[in-house]
Amino acid sequence: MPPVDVAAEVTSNQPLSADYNVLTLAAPAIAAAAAPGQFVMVKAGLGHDPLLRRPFSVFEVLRDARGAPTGISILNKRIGASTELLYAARQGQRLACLGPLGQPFVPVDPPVEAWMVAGGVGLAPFAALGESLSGRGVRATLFYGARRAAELFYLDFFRDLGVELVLTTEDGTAGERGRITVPLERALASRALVTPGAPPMIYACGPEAMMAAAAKLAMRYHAPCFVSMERTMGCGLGGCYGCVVAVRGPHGRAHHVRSCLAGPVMAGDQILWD
Amino acid sequence: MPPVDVAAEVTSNQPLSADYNVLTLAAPAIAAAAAPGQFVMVKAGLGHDPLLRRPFSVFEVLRDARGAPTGISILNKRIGASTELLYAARQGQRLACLGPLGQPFVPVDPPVEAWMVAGGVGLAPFAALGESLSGRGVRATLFYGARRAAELFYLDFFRDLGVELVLTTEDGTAGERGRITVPLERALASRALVTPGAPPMIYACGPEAMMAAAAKLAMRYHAPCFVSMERTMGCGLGGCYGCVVAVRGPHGRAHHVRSCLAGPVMAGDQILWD
Amino acid sequence: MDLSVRIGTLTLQNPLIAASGCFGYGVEYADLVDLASLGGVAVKGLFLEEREGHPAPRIVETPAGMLNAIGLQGIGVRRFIAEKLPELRARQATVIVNICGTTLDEYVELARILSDADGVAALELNISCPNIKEGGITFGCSLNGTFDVVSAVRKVTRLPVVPKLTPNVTDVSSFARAAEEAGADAVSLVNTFLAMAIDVETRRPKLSNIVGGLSGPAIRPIAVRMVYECRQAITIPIIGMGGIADARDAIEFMIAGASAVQVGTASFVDPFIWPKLLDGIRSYMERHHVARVADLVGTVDTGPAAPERSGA
Amino acid sequence: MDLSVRIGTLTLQNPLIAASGCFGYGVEYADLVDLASLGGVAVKGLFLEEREGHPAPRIVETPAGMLNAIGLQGIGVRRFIAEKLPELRARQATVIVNICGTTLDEYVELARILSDADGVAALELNISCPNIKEGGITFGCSLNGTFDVVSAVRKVTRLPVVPKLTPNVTDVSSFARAAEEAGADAVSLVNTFLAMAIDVETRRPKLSNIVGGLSGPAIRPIAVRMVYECRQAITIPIIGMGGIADARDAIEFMIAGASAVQVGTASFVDPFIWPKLLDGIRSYMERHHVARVADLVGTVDTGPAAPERSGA
Ligand SMILES: Cc1cc2nc3c(=O)[nH]c(=O)nc-3n(C[C@H](O)[C@H](O)[C@H](O)COP(=O)(O)OP(=O)(O)OC[C@H]3O[C@@H](n4cnc5c(N)ncnc54)[C@H](O)[C@@H]3O)c2cc1C
Ligand SMILES: Cc1cc2nc3c(=O)[nH]c(=O)nc-3n(C[C@H](O)[C@H](O)[C@H](O)COP(=O)(O)OP(=O)(O)OC[C@H]3O[C@@H](n4cnc5c(N)ncnc54)[C@H](O)[C@@H]3O)c2cc1C
Ligand SMILES: Cc1cc2nc3c(=O)[nH]c(=O)nc-3n(C[C@H](O)[C@H](O)[C@H](O)COP(=O)(O)O)c2cc1C
Ligand SMILES: Cc1cc2nc3c(=O)[nH]c(=O)nc-3n(C[C@H](O)[C@H](O)[C@H](O)COP(=O)(O)O)c2cc1C
Ligand code: FES
Ligand code: FES
Repeated sequence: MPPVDVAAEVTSNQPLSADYNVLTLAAPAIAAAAAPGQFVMVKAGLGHDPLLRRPFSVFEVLRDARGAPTGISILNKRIGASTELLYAARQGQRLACLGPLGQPFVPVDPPVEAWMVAGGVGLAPFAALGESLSGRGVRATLFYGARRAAELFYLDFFRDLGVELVLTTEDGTAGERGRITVPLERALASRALVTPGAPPMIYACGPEAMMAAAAKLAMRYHAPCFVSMERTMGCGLGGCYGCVVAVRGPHGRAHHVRSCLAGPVMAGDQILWD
Repeated sequence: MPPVDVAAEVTSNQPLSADYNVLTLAAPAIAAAAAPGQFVMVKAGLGHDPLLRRPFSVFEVLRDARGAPTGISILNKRIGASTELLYAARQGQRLACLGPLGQPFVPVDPPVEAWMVAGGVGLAPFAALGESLSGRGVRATLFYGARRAAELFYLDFFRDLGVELVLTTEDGTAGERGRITVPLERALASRALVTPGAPPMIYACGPEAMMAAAAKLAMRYHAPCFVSMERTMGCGLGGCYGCVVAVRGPHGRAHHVRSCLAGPVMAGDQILWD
Repeated sequence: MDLSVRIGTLTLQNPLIAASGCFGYGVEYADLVDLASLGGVAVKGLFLEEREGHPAPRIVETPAGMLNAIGLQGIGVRRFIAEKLPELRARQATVIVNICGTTLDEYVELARILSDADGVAALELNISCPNIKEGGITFGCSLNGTFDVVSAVRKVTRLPVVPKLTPNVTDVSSFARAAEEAGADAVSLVNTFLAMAIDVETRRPKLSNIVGGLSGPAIRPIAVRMVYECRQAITIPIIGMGGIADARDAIEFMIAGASAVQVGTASFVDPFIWPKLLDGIRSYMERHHVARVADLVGTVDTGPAAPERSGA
Repeated sequence: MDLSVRIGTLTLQNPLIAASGCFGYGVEYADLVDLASLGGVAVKGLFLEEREGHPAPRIVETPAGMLNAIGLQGIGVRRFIAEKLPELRARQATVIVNICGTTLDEYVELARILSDADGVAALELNISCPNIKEGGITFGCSLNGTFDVVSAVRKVTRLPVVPKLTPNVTDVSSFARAAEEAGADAVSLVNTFLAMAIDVETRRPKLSNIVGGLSGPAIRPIAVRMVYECRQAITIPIIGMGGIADARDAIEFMIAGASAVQVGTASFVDPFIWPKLLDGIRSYMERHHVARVADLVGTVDTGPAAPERSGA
């Protein structure tokens, strides 16, 4: 189905911290079509400043009492002009929202296990993915790192889905102190000892350095790995060639692919991490 | 007192029609200093589009129960980007508001009568002026023209002040059909017959053609006349020279004066109407 | 109501063209936009060969505009003809191919190859890409270069030839004149403005290519002025662009002197902009009793009203 | 923390200058802004004689920018010296006088008169006003003209001479070089971009003068690029401007190569912007351990990171 553009009503705006909030948007058509890992392009503000839409992962797919899709939510982190406006969005306001766009995560089925690796706002695609995995009966773990305990969100949501949690914070206020790739590596190593030949599927989203580390660990331990790449996007539709990621090309050369079409979810071992 | 810049909270937004609304702004310092006919420069929206502030007449000076000034209101007519945003402003929002600025109306005292001539949103300076005149015991009349009955606002407000009303609408849905300068001329003519030598003070605000007509009528009947000129303003402070009005210069030549400093209220007989 | 526009021997059904580099090869939008309903589709700039372009970051937003330094990534003319043109033809798109060369010979060869291909309506000569040294900008910034490339291409094709001019010059109208003298059927203007943004935290340019091209509403008033200047200098049609974001903007360009317009950046913000633009133009024409869109072109009224204009 | 900036023999206490034409004669702001706290005040462009300028409308807003065609209304140099300079001196403003002539002789005479006046810190030669034919733009768009006017003024004054360059040229850095060779102490850039807006309902230009100059955030990326280019071409200081609206923007210009900056349009939006800019620069310097603001100038790091930069 081609993406649709909806003047989506903001049905709620839930602040999670001084920088993070969750916006729920009424957009049944997008909700009905969205798969975990896909994104929407949202226009914040009227007028030409800010000008372009911004990409946001589909965080949750919202449903009514009978299970019919009614909208989506996005997990927003305030870092600049558009995310500032979305942080301050008010209920009743309408936001142009185009989607769903891009390649979703490739799902797995039992007995393969799924390990989600999230850094900061990189949690965004994993609420929907976690739900989908739990629906398929896949055993899932969320490795989730943030700066501090107060920036670890939705933990109960994942617990309720039966997702195991491995947490780190930079300041040590929750979980292990340090980077999330440290427990990830430990887990991969110990698993390789215990059940060699049955690697988990790794899904990663977060800062590029984190994803690169996760992808390289996955390669080292022969685990498949998909990452959700973040690039500045002009159009989200393949029109501008602004969002490219360098991948291994046909003849071993670097090749630029548009992450809005070929991604944002891409195989970690295909990317030329620099 | 130099003007002040206030991050004024919108304390209410009262729509009057599909295009007009009244915004009340918490701005005690501006309210305390403002005189009828002065204006404020308001920034609508965040970001750089729209970019510049926009000038608005001080409509009402708001006071608390003990009469202390608490803020001002502006009468806003939606015609473009900024006035659109101000039409949609929400209670609790803050707007940068600089003022009071410019030359106010020169007041009169009894027995001189005051005739205010308003066209459309040109009503804006006359609520405050009407109040001030009524406080001075001046007999006042408001000649007020609009497109249709539904765009004649605040009539009871003026009636309560004891201001006499002469109304016209373009479509004849209230008052006389046609232009407000028609009854104005009639009134000037009949008054000149009845009480020659005691002309009223004429204050005019509205479309430039209306003000030019009023100023010329005033000259013909030897009545003093002040008009509130409308020019696109860059700064409101004399910095940009964007807002000039051509007046009779020292040697009979055209001279450009900045309407933000020398106006917006200017003597009608000094202006070179084209 | 007649919305048609003539560019040399070509008649566009309406004046709205998707701007080169802002609409992929057109096929990306085939399921979203009725390609046959557009006046034209200017496809992404093509070299003879495939190119990978610049690394990311390639775009950065600026006030009411954006910078891009894509570096003309592209599949090359042969793959374009084999892989994209058939679908464009099937969708009945009016295809304007934007071509870029390093040398005069490359432009000529591109023009030859595309003239033999089925379904190409016109050639837009990109001699104005600010992002790469080889993208013809050496031609586009020299009057002789502009003249030479246009006349060389003119000799080898019957397709309408439309050089696309750079705004990064002192007097764009002299370039329009050189293009006209060399036999161009129309000129396109403007390409993007050479510009730059620096991340003050890292002190590094925000684009991998250091500099890039500014497009979007920010540049519209400069582009309108250039169209107005060129309208007075040449008689061939002008395809105007630069920051058009609604029907009023498109009409502004036409009144300034553009026979047709291209829309780029604004179609990123709203990919469904095309029918809105067309409706807006139609209702403007109704409201103002304009029977043919061509009757709007260059009608800006600079007449009386400003006695002191020369600066008293 | 050292915020001082050297322009020839002149030391500004900080890099923030009110841009010419955007701050009246300075005295208009004397009760709002502590004039002594600014690095400098560039007053409105002055001719020898009084001028009435263009009729209204003189300004029109555009996306993230504005057009102006004031037409250099002004009181002339003698009234300026008699009526404005004393107050500026009393307020301890560092006064940069922006001068405009129709002929070379006029620039020379203006420079002579102002060199004899008490309280003038520097001369900014406006050879770039896009709004009037006589405003020196004929000098500013020709390399010889630029060289001639700068060297003529240089001969008659000991004040720092700062020609203000137009961005409406193909290669601004060649003009910066011409200015340097002619003995300029610094160059200012950019003046506004020649631009235009049309009211589609009336089909008339929105400015009485038809065309005007574009300023404001819209132009910032182009202006930053020009500062960056000039920094590589000359060794004298650059005073950068064009769309600066906050401390980050000001720092961006300095990193690109500007020793000092001017702010115009943004001071219309926020007349109280000056202390905010200064605080922002100070806290940036603290955060980044920059002891002297001069250490920021031209430090843009275009180093490694972009292997495919030349356009593979
Ligand atoms: C597929 C995809 C999904 C995303 N999902 C989410 C999500 O669910 N929640 C969320 O909060 N964010 C998400 N993002 C990131 C989000 O799009 C950016 O945070 C947003 O564009 C910033 O806009 P802004 O106007 O607030 O900041 P800007 O003012 O545009 O930028 C602020 C600063 O951040 C830098 N910057 C902006 N965008 C990017 C970028 N994409 N990559 C690197 N640096 C950048 C700018 O250069 C600037 O320095 C996603 C991005 C992509 C590509
Ligand atoms: C001293 C003064 C007091 C004012 N008081 C009020 C008031 O109390 N209430 C009120 O509603 N308005 C008032 N105005 C007018 C108000 O400032 C304009 O309506 C406003 O600037 C329009 O902004 P916008 O962004 O909505 O429209 P824009 O998008 O800026 O403009 C929309 C259209 O209107 C034209 N336009 C904009 N401003 C003007 C102007 N000043 N003169 C002529 N044409 C213009 C534009 O060219 C454009 O075609 C006053 C103006 C002045 C100078
Ligand atoms: C991302 C991007 C890529 C572009 N690529 C090309 C191109 O390949 N060839 C070309 O002639 N112009 C190219 N342009 C310029 C546009 O066609 C157009 O001239 C310019 O963007 C101004 O129009 P706009 O403001 O509507 O975008 C590109 C512009 C953008 C934004
Ligand atoms: C209303 C207005 C008047 C101006 N007048 C002059 C002038 O007299 N002399 C001059 O050199 N520049 C003049 N300029 C240009 C500014 O000094 C400055 O170069 C330009 O506006 C870019 O800076 P900004 O974007 O911060 O405004 C004027 C600009 C504006 C907006
Ligand atoms: S965002 Fe435009 S091509 Fe991907
Ligand atoms: S509005 Fe700037 S001088 Fe009057």
